[in-house]
Parts: sequence; structure tokens; C-alpha cells
Amino acid sequence: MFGKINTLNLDIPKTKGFWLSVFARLSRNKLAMTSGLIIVILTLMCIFVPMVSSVAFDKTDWGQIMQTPSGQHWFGTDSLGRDLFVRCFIGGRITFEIAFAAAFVVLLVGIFYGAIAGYVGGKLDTIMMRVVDVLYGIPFLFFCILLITLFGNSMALSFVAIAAISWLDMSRIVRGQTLSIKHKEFVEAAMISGVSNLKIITRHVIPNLLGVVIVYAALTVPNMIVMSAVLSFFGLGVTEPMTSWGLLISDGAQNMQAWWLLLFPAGLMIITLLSFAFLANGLRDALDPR
Amino acid sequence: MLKFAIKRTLVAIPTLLAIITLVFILVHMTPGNPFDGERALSPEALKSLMTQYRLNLPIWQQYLLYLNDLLHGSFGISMKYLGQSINGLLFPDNMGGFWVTLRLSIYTMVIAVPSGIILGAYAGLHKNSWFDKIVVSSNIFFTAVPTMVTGPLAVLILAVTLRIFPAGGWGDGDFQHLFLPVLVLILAYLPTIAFVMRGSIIDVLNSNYIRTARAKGLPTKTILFKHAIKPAILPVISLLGPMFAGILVGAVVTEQIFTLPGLGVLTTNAATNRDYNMIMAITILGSILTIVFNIIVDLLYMLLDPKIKQ
Amino acid sequence: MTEKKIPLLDVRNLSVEFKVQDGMVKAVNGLSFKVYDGEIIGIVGESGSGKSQTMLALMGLLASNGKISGSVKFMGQELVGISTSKLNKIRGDKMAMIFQDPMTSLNPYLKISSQMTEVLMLHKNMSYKDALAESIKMLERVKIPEASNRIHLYPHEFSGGMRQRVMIAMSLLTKPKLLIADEPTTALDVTVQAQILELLKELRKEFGMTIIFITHDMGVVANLCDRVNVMYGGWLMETASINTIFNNSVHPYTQALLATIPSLDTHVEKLKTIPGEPPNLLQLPTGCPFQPRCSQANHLCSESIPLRRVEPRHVVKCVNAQGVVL
Amino acid sequence: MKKILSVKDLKVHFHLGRSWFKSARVVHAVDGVSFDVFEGETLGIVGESGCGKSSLARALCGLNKITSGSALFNETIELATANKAQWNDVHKQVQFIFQDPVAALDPRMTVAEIIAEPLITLYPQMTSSQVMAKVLATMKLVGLSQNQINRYPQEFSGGQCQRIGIARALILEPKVLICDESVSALDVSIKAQIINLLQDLQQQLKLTIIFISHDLGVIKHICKRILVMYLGNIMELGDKQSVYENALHPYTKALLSAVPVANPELEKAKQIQLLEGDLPSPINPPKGCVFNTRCPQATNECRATRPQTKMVANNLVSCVQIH
Amino acid sequence: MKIKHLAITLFTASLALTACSKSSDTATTKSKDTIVVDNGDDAPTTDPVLDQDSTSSRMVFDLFSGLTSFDQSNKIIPGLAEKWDVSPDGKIYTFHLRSGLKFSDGTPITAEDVVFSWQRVADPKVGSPYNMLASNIVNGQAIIDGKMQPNQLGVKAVDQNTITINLNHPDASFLQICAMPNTVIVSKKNLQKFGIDWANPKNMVTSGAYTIKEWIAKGHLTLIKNPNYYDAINVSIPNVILLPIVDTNASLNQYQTKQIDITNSLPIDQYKNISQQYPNEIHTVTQEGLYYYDLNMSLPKFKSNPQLRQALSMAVDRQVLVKDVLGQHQIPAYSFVTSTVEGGKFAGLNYDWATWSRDKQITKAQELFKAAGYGPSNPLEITISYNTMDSHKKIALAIASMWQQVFGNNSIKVTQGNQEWKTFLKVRNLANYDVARDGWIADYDSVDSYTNLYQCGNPQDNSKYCNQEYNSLISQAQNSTTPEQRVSLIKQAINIAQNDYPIIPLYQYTYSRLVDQRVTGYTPETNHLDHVQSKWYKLK
Repeated sequence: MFGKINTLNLDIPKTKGFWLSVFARLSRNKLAMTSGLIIVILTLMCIFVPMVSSVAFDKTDWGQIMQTPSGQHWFGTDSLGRDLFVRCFIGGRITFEIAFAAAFVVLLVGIFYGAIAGYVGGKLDTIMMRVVDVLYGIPFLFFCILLITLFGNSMALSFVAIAAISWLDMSRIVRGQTLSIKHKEFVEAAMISGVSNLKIITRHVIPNLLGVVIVYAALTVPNMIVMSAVLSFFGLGVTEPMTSWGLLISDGAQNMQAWWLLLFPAGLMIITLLSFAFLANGLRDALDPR
Repeated sequence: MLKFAIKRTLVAIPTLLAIITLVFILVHMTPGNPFDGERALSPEALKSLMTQYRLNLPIWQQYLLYLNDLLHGSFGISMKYLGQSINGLLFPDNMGGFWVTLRLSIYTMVIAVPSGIILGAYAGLHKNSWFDKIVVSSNIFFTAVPTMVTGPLAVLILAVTLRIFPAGGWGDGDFQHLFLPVLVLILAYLPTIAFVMRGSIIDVLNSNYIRTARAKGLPTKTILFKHAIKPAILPVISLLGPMFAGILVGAVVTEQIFTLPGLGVLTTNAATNRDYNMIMAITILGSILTIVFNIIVDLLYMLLDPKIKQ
Repeated sequence: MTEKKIPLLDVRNLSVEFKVQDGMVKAVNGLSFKVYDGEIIGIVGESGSGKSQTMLALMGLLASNGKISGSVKFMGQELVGISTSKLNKIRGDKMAMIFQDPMTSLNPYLKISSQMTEVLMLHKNMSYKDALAESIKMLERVKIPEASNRIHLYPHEFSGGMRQRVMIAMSLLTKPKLLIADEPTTALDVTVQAQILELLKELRKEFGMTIIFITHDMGVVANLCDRVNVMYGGWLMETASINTIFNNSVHPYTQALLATIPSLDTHVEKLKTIPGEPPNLLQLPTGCPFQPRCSQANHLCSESIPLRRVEPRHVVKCVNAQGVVL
Repeated sequence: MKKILSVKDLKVHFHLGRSWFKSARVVHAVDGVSFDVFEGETLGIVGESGCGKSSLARALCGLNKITSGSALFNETIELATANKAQWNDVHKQVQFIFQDPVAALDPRMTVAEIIAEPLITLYPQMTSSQVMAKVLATMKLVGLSQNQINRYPQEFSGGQCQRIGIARALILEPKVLICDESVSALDVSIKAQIINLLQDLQQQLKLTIIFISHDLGVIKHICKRILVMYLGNIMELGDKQSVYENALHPYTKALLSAVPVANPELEKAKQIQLLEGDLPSPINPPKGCVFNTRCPQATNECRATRPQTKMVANNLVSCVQIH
Repeated sequence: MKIKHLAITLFTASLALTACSKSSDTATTKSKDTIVVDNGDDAPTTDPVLDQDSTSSRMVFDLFSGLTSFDQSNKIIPGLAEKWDVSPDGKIYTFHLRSGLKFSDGTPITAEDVVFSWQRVADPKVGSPYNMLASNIVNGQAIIDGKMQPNQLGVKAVDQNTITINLNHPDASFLQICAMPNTVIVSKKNLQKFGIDWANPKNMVTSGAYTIKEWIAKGHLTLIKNPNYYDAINVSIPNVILLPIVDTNASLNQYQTKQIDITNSLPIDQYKNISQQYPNEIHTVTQEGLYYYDLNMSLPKFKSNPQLRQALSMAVDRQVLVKDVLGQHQIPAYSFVTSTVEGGKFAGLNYDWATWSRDKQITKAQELFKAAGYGPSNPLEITISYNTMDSHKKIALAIASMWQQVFGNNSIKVTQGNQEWKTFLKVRNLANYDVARDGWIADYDSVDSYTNLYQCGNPQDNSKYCNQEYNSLISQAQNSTTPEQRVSLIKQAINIAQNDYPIIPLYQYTYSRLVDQRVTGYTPETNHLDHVQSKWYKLK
């Protein structure tokens, strides 16, 4: 079938891929790298501190109620005599689990919904975006109460609730990006090559909006953390004696006399959120070299 | 312009109707009913209440009757504050309900927007200066420190310890009582405004038409205030619609911390008490406000951006 | 000799550098040329030749990471290192600039009237009313129909060609001595380009302006200019009168450039090409930037190359050129 | 000679701002054009921006929908009504080269992936080693070095990107290549390289090229026949010689005279026919001859009747006054 | 330029707007004629008949008067009725109204209003949750059940100022019922005029010490002195502001900034600090109420396993709970009734193991647990359900921890199930739980408040406990002729119920509040029912 172009076989040298070069650029940004490192360290601590600690996170000790930080309890104890240090990290573990799980769902749903609406366009786009508008109009809090009452209380629900409203923003952003990518010439080139719409979305559109999406996702994780805190405030999601940063902070903010109850979890959360923000900034720069 | 406003309003109606329908269904799906209390009602009494609130009718009839009420400007009667009309609760003659939240958001916006714009513009003009760094990092910082923390801290420091301001309550809506909640809200929103403004002024100053203006020999002041400010403000304006609606509907945490009788507190209260009509009313009000503010922002955009005029 | 005349613009050893993440970009490298009253000077070169950056440097419009060195004397006044407020007295008044992209170079948020009158009100201390009348006159002069109505429109309500006319009218309001035109017709269709070129020629006669015209189109140069500066990789390669450039150019780059152009009047089976790619300004070769692509390159090309005057007002920067070292 | 493409009364219209409140405005991008393309020739399409030349080209390869009329490809496939499978057949034989060489390449894909994509899509039965071999061969053909295969488009200059774009189009060994302003964005020295490459490839692969440009110099150099368009209509169509030397239509004449020539003597001596004003809006094209608003010879007849395309001398012309 | 001016104008305008508003010098200078009291929440209803919670009651007591009233130690004193006679069989009460009684709008209070007010209590159309208060009145139950018209109720006006009330059988606590918020006297004329809208603060006519001046939902309720009140001369403070502060911390903050005079309750974790900081202002009072855990008797694992129920009850260290976890001087409860009710008539019914040493309790509990069939090989899995609130959470955590410590982590697995209030109520009512938090505060000083809770079919019998023997003893007690007989029957009944272990009594409630030192005349220490009337307050 092909005769006019002669074929020949060769060894092909490789160069580094796109994401590697992004990482190379990112690694030059000290603040972003430090932030990334902090996130990794905190994640590791959240995994391992509760595992190796000699005190269980739910161990009550009536003789050690409301102790200020000391050598024995680094972060002090709460009103049931539980060790705050361990609780901070078990809370961090839950918080990260919820935030990452929700972020994952948001990415998945938001990207596909937005990309399909933006790429297909026309009536489907109008309908899909109107659905998003309508969902925006529903009060979040009420939605959550509805969820608990319908399905019972569980941690999984907490992230379902968060994801259920967060994907709206993501889908809008993705749709906007898709609209601009859709008219790029490389997409048209793919059309001329007979590439199917689904393939164009997955091979061309999504990889190209991933940069913006990743930056947004890094900014979303903090939102998820704060949101899960608000939910804990209304008794949704995490249940005692398990805990989360949100829960610890809203408890701590209740009683400022016991400053350590607020300072440590809030401090950890702020450090985490700042790290995510700096990492997102660094990623943005690394993805968009100019 | 008027035609555009009317058009946008008409387009919003089906959206609003969809929201009303959806929330109506959701609300009536939740278990528990508004009349559950510690002490169970006798069946007769319950029947009487259910009839009074039309809850005995099939849901589609309730829905149609509710829509009819809405068309007549009535949100119905509260199921928590028995016998009180929702309109009276949300829009009392004196300060309370909607008015509290409205004032809170207006003060916040009136202070946060201009100062955010000024601070952001200054930071953008002096990119990479120490001032710029403060604006950028305070944006990051205050998105990381939620109202849940700043609120109690402000109370602890400025009210309980220093005794400068009251720790909560609305008073007559006077300066003293307003200061802390507005401060907390400003801290939450101003850095974002400043940050967006900073970014947009940097973009605008790099644009070709600003280069033209410089080529004309215009002094920096003229370039800034005549040529740059309008396009630089546009991204801030598109931020304001959702933001204003967001404060109005979502100031739950602030209102709770400062025990203000606003929409946010009423929402939580209504949700936990299954006050169907109140939930519906606040949802509808929130949706209408969101839509109205988006239309206002679009109109502002039209005013500022000549390209959008048809 | 014309050399005795004081030039309107005297550029000596001008260099422009930009600091970027990956190092220093040398956009303009040791540029020297003179412009006399009433001339139309064409500056040609491909992208990255530094032609636009030179002009932005003259106008004090370099991006904030740009660094300028050397000397630029305009009407006897040194422009390098001058304060912005002093520069503002000159630019927009005695020298003006029009840009390549008429779509983005006018402020989309302001009416044409406002953008035009401000120039006169600033530099000529006119009242708004007088300035408006003067602006309308100028719009009529550049053949904008219904100027008195259309002056109150916004830029997007004009077509590309009309917008470029507005730009020209705006730059001519103060009757500047020097007009710098940075590829003003590149974005336009040929028929509109012809209109604009015709207009510029008329206006030049009428106002006695000096024009520096930047382009990459040799046809446009042939149409409009008296003299040509050929630039490559931030260097001034050759400067001469238009006839000399087209018929007796010395520099291999000029020759190659002319040979590559597909043209209406001649016919060749195969176009001549310049092998290779335009230079990377981050990694310029030492010596002549054109040497990697030059058919006549030799070992001397990597050393510092002086400007030579081949004949009066024909200056070349090439090791193969014969003439007086300047 | 075989007609590889036969276009009859082709229209491409776009609907703008359709909403509930106002009827849609229609852009008459291509408004009834008829012409044939013969196997192995190079047809040039010239015209100012907004004349519909790009919309036409894009319609011929399926990027724009054909509103009405007919475009018969290879005497077998009717593009106006083609189904998915037929289009896939067309895609194998009609390829496109874009104006912006960088934007036409997906920045997240390597050169190999970009060039291989059409092959993988349209010939799914090929093994990966077959694809790879073909990719390398095609790269060599367009003058790309094989060690660049795993690099990303951002690492290349504009000229090289355009070579990648050409390789992507040629890997399918198409019969027809549509070049939409494919050299306009390139620097002069690179432009010549690409033009020569296209010419070489045409000879080597017996390509039919539809070359769209506003640059009459380039068109003259590369094309055999020239089609002049104005506001969605054909003004004149004929051999290069007769169009350039004996243009009949006032628009062709004006267009040719407006092109500056890189020769000062000729250029200064030239009599330029200046056109007044701008292109009218394709939303409300003028009645009668679409060129009448700018035509120096326009009469009332021009304003009233739409000219028929007719053969005059060696050219197809649509002008009321030419007989 | 325009934009700059706009910005400056807006900025200064906003400053001026806020600054020009009346700037009272914080709230540190309190008004002499106004007292600010935190009432904990908004009253859900202003209609006394619909009142079923303490916040509404607090308001109703200020706005309306009943035939009888009460003093600060909850003793019954004359109210609108100046005196009353009881027939020898204890079934007919005759009340004589004070002369010259007026509603707040100046219209006279007549016997007709009294009859009307009582009819409303029973009227099913009105839907009072406390309509059982009328069930002992002749025809009362029939009216409640919708079988008779309200006007057939056994409450009759003899003349303008005299009312007779006929009971089915004698009731020692009837005079207390007459002082309940639901049986206060409202204006018939006013109600007929406005219909359902009468309870709107704008239309309301009251018979109590105060009337409503202004009400903002979740904002404040301002009461103003009613000059037509019979005891107006003794009402010292003209204005009372009731605040609905749910968050105890916010309440404490505002107390500290001198914005409120009396708090409703205190944040549980800060009790210790506060009692050190405000030793003279903090008041902690034993309340007539019981906090307990329901064991779901409809579940097989509890129903058929009394040993398990006893083990769980015994394993709870009520001393630690009360001292370390709660620490507000609550009294550990080992009985199904409090030791204070009816003046201590029912004290001493405690479980015999109450006085055992902790070790002995644990050993016995462990034995019972094992005997119940649970252990490491067959661990018990239970969920504690409670409504979301700090104190409930803390208690649940503490008890879970105690159970785990006593029975061992691998023998018992306790899950926390906090729920939002309305959901919790539903769950508890439908018995969809293992163990649920419960509590009951007496409406008036009668042991019936507690004994009713354990009766078959009682709506408040959340543990779904049912023992016919208990039921019959209680109804015998209600029909008993002598008080002594009643007491002994009830004691018998309680003993039976206690040994069935359907609930785990935990402690007797206390309430704590801060009272500013400028407030006098209020003596909460004897007020076990926490029934308060603002007319008692005086300001220094």
C-alpha cells in the first residue's frame, strides 16, 4: 500500500518527557520544593506517628485532663486526657484521606464533565452547564444534612458531600479551557486525521488542560480541608473518637484558654495549606515557562 | 442595556424554577418532620398541624400550592416559629434576618473592594517590592486561615481581652457591634480582591495599548488612571458577583461566632429544625440574589467594556 | 558632503540586553546609524534581528528587564539615561511611533476621541474643543469617512485598516519630526497595505517628516524607502541607499535575503534558500551572527568585525567588505 | 486529466448568536463557488482576509460543514453528504497544513507521536514497528533528523515545526495536500526552504496541492492555476500566465497592482490601482456583484445583478462588464 | 481620574456610615433599666399552649400568668387566682380570681378567658403537645381524642370571677399544673380577633408581668413591663432583653464583655476556669432531671440478656463521669428517679451496688458480662447514639472508654454515632439504635415525671421497656386514696423497673450560670425546676 516512501529501521535516542521537564523547572523553585517536602513529611508523619506512638489516639486518661504541653505530652492533652500530639496526626491522616479522595473524585468528574460539555458544545453544553447552575443554587449545608439523614453518617459521605459540590467549579474551569483548546489547530489536525471525538478529548484536550487543572487541584485541596472542617462542625463525616484537623480546630477555637488545643492543629493545618499554595504557585510557573 | 437585563432575567427564570423544584423535592425527602420534638405530639394534634401546613396533601399538590404562594409574594409560614410568616422573619421591620446579612455584606464590600483594588494596584505597580510580597503572602495566608479561626481570635483579643469591641450581638447595628464581624469578613475577602487586582494590573501594564500610551509621552499618572484602571478592574468585577452572593448566603460561620441574627444563622437553624418553608425561602432568596448579582456584574461589564455592547 | 549636516537621529554603539531566566538575551549589539531630515529609512530583518527592540529602545519603551547602553542623540539631545518626564516631552511630540498590531495597540476601553485629544492637550496645551477639531481634521486627512461622527466610537468598531489609519492620525497630530513605524502594514491585506503606504508617502510630503519604517518585506522597502538598514541577530549588517541595496549589495546576508524572495516580476524554477535557522539570541556565535549560515564564511568571521564604509553612506559589517574602517 | 475534486455551487455559511430572542445572523463565508482540481496540479487560491478561502479549504477536508452545493472527491465521494467511513477515506487522501506551525502541534506529544497519530488512527492494523519505520522515513523525507523523534514541539523553531506538520500530513501518502497560508508565518529565509520542500515533495509523491495564500508572489511561484476569491465568491480563475499577465477582473487587477515588488525601479514606476475602503461584512454581502462597493468601474448593473461566471479568453471570470 | 475619586468617595462614605451610627461606648456601661439575659435559643413558639421547651417557658412565664404561680423555690403561690377551694374528695377545684385583673391592652380578665384558655389546652385543633395536662379533667381525654367538643370540658365559669374545675380523680399536683406555662390565661377576645396570627408579637395581648416590644428571630426578644399586671408594683426592671445565644462560648464572651447579665449555661470545658475567675457570680444548681442511657429493649441482644444490661450499667464509673468528665457538681444517679423529687420522698432507691468499691463493681460487671456470653471470642459491638453537642459527645466518649477498660478492648467494640438533632429524635423514637443518650427534666415537682418514662407505650419510653407489673402498680398508685399508699406503690414499681435495667441512669442534672453582681433578687439555688420569672430580678 505504501511504496513511495522508503522505510528504514533505526535506533531512536530519547529525550526527557514533558512532565520531567516540568519537574526540572519546579526543582529550581526553592519555595515550592520546600513546600512539597513539607507536604511529604507531614503525610509520612500522619501515616507513621499514630502507628509507632506508645499512646493510642483514643486512650482516655482521667488523671491527665487538659494538660499543657510537656515532655510527656508534646502537644498537651484534651478534656478527656487524650494525647494531642497523636490526635493531631491521626486527624491529619483523616484530613488528608478526605481531601485527596475528594480531590481525586473532583478531578475525575470535573474533567470529564467539563471537557465533554466544552468539546461537544451546542445544546448539550447548554444543558450540562444549566445543570451546574442549578446545583450551585442549592445551599451546601442543607445538602449535607440531607445526605447524612438519607444515608447515615460515615467518613465516606463526608468526601462525597465535598466532592459533590467541588466538581462544579472544576467542571467550569475545565470547560473554559476546553473551549479554548478545542479551536487550537492541533485539535483540528487530529480531526483531519480521523481521530474520534472521545480520543481527541482524552489524547489532546485533557493532557493540555492538565496543567491548569493540576494547579487548580493543588489550590482545591486546602479548600477541601477547610470544608471538611466545616462539615465536622455540623457533625458530618468524621466521628469521635476518630478526629480530623477541622474537628480539632473547631474544638480548640471553643476554648481559647487552653491555647494548645487550637494552636497545634491550626498551626499544622496552616502550614499544610500554605505549602499547597506555594506548591501550586510553583507548579503554575513550571507549567507555563515564559 | 435594558433589553439585555430583561433578557438575562427571562433566561434565569427556568434555572430558578429548576432550583425551586429540586430543593422542594430534597426538602420533603429528608426524614424527620418539623413537628418532631422531645415530647411526641398526640396524633390528633399532629393531624391538625399537618393540615394547617398542607403536609397531608400529596406532594405535587403541596408543590403547586407553594408555587402559587410564591407568585403572590409569600414564602409561607415557618414551621419552627409556629405561626410566624417567613416574610416577617426574613424581612423584619427592624434590623434582623436579611437586613443584617445585607448590611454586613455591603459594608464588607464597600470597604474591601476599593481598598483591595488600591492595595492590589499599588502592589502590581511595584511588582516584587516588599509591599507586593505582603499582598501576595497575605492572600495565601488568609485563604489558609479560615474564618473559623480568625473570628474567635478577634473576639479573644479585641473583645474579651482588650475590651474595645463587644464580643457579639447586633445591638442597633451600630459601629461597635459591626466592627468585628466586618473585620473578619474583610480579612477573608480583601486579600483575594487585592491579589486579583495585582495580577490584572500587571497584565494590563504589559499590554500593547499601554505601550502606545507611553509612546505618546503621557505621564504615568494619566496612563494609570485613564488607560489602565478600567481594564484592570474588570477581572475584579467578575469576582464580585459570586463573592457578594457568597457573603450573603454563606456568612454562617461569621454570624454564628458573633451571634448575629442573619441569614446564615437562620439557615442552620431552619435546616436542623426541618423548617421546610424557611429552607425553601432562603434557597430561593439565595438563588435570586446570585442571579441578580450576576446580572448586575454583567451590566457593569457592559458599562465598562465597550466591546460587549451590541 | 552631506555628512557635515547634523543628523536628526544619531545612534552610536547602541546595545540592548534582556535578563531572562536562562541568561542574557542580546537583542541589539553595537548598533550605529544616522538618520537625516526628510529621509525614509527602512529597517529590514527577520524575526529576532533586533529591529523592533532598537526602535522601542529609542522611544524608551523597553520591557522592564531590558538594559540599554550606548548613545542615541535626537535633535542633538541625548536620549539614553534621560528621565521619563524629560523623555515624555519628546516622545509623542517630536517623535512618534505606530505599531504593528492595530487591533491591540489602541486602548479598547477608550473612545478614539479621548485617545487622540489627550495627545494635543498634553503636548500642545490645547483645550478639549480645539483638540477635538484638530483630531477630526487629522482623521479626515487620513481618509476616514465621517470622521466627525466616527471619532466618538471605540476602536473595535473600526476595521483593521481603519484602525491603522487612526493610529497614524494619532501619531501625526503633533506633526512630529520623526515617525517610527514598526511593521505597520504586516497585519493588513495587500490592498489595504497599498492604501496605507500611499498615505504615508503623501503625509511625508505634506508634513516633511522623517520616517523610520521597520519591515521584513523587501517589496515594501522598495516601494517606500530612500535608504535601508539590514539587520540580523542584533547586528546592523549593511546600510545603504535603496538602489545600492537592491543592485549592489555587498553583504552576503543582504544578497541571500533578496535571492530568497519569490517575486511577481521574475521567474525562477527553484528559490534560493539560506540554510539553517535564524540565530538563537541566547547563544550567539562569537563574531558575525550570520556565519553559521553564510556561504562565504571563513575563519575571520569569528573575530570582532569592524564597520566599513564601502562608499559614501554605504556601510557594511562583514570581513569580506572592502573599505574604510569606521 | 482526472478531476480529483469537483466543486459545484458550494456554500459554507455560519450561524452567529442564535438565541431565543433574535434570529440568527448568517455569515456567508463561501457563497456558491464552482471549480475543478485536476490530479497532480497546484491550484492557488488568493484573496484578502475574509474572502472565504480558508473556509473553503476547511470545508474540503471536513473541518467546516458544507451548507449546500456539491464537492465530489476522486469522482466517488460526495463530501457534502459523506458519512463517517467515507470521511475516513477522504482523510487518508486529503491532508491539511496549517498556518501557525507551532499551534498545529500538540505540545504534550512527542514528534513521533504527532507524526504517527494519523497512521495509527486510520490504519489501526499496522504494527508499531511498521508505524515507527514509516515515521522515521517520513521524517527523513521532510528533512528532520531521526534523533529528534522523542522531542517536544516547543524544542523546535517555526520552520522545523512546519516540517513536522508536513510530515504528519504526508505519512498517510495523501493524494491532495491543502496548504492554508502554510508559509505566511515563517521568516523569509525559512519560507523559501519550505516552499522548495513542498515543490520537491510534489514531484516526488505526485501530490495535488491546493495552496492558499494572500501572498501573490508565493502563489505565482508555486502554482499552476490561480483562483481569485472575494467575499465568498470566485472573481477569476485561470492559468498562472493568463491571470498574472492578462488579468481581466478589476479586482484581480487591483490586487496584483497592490503587491509591492522587491525592485525599486519597477516599484516606483508602477501604476497602483488603489481600492477604496475595506471589505464589506460577509454577514450582509452587497447586492449584485459583491465587489461593486469598491470597484472603480461599478455601474448600476453591477449593483443590481449578480454576475455569472463565464469563460473569457483563457480565464473564468465573473464580472457583468466583461463579455 | 474618575475611578480614583469614586474609590475615595466610597471609602470615606463607608467609614462615615459606620462611624456615624450611634456609637455606644461598647456595652460596658449597662443601662439601669434594662436587664439582658441569655435564654439559650429562640422560643419556637409564643403561643403558651404550644410550648414544650424551657426557652419558650422562660418567655411564657414573663408574658402570662396562670391561676396559680410559683416562688423561687418552686412553691405554689396564688397567681391570677387569689385563693382556691378543693372539694373533700379532691376532685373539684374552685378558683377565685383577684379583682380588677386586666390584660395588657386594658381589657378585664374574666372567668370566661380562663375557661377558654383551658379549653385550648385540650382542643385537638390547637394541637398542644401538653394536652395531657387536661386529661384528668372531666371529658378531657374525650376532647383530646376528638370525641367531644372542647366546650364540654369540665372547667366552668361560675360567675365573672369564679371558676370550677372538675377532675376525674384526685391529683396532688393539680395546683402545679395550674402554674404550668401551657395553662396560663390568654385573652379570648384577642384570639378570636386575630385567629392564628394572635401569637405574632405585634398582636399579642398578655396577662403577665411583661409584654413583647420587639422580636427578631435569632436576634433578640425585648420585653417591656405590663402596667396592667396585678403585681406590677413589684416588677422592678422595666425592660428585659432575652437573647438566643446557642453557643455557650459566645455567651461567656459576651458576659465577660459585660454585654449580658445572666448566662443560660456555661461551656463544659471552662467550668473550672470560670469558677475560679468568677467565684461570686457563678451559680450551680441541682436540677430536677435525670441524664441516662437507653438500652434498646427491642433488640434481642438486650431484651433477652438482663445480665448484659446490668453489666453495662455497673461498668460505668459515675464518680469519674461526674467529677472528671463533667465537673459541674452533678449528682451520680443509681436510681430511676432523683433523690430530690417531691422533697426527697423517693430517695434511697439506689442500686445496692452503688456503694460498693469500684474494684468490686468492676469484678461483678466482668462476671456478668462473661455470663451474658460475651468475651474475646464473642465480642460485643454496640453504637452509642447521641445528638451532636459537646457534652453529649464527651460523655459518650468517656463511657465508651470505661466499657472498654472494664471489659477489655477485644471483648467490646463501641462506635460513636452522633446525629443531628431531628434525625436523632427520629432514630431514638423508632428504636433504631443500640444505646441512646436520653434525659428528662421534670415539668413540675412530681415523681410522675419520671415514672411515666418507663410505662409501656408511653411516647417517651425510648428504651421500649414494657413490664405489665410495673404498669399496673403505677396505675394503682394513681388511683390510690392515701399519699402513703401512693408512695409505697410507686417505690415498688420503681424497684421492679430498676432491676430490669432498661436504662443506665448516669447523673442528676445541674445547671450553671453566671449572674452579674448588679442583679439581685434572684436566688437560683433553691430553684430546682429552673422556672424563672423576670419580675424577681432587681438591679443595683
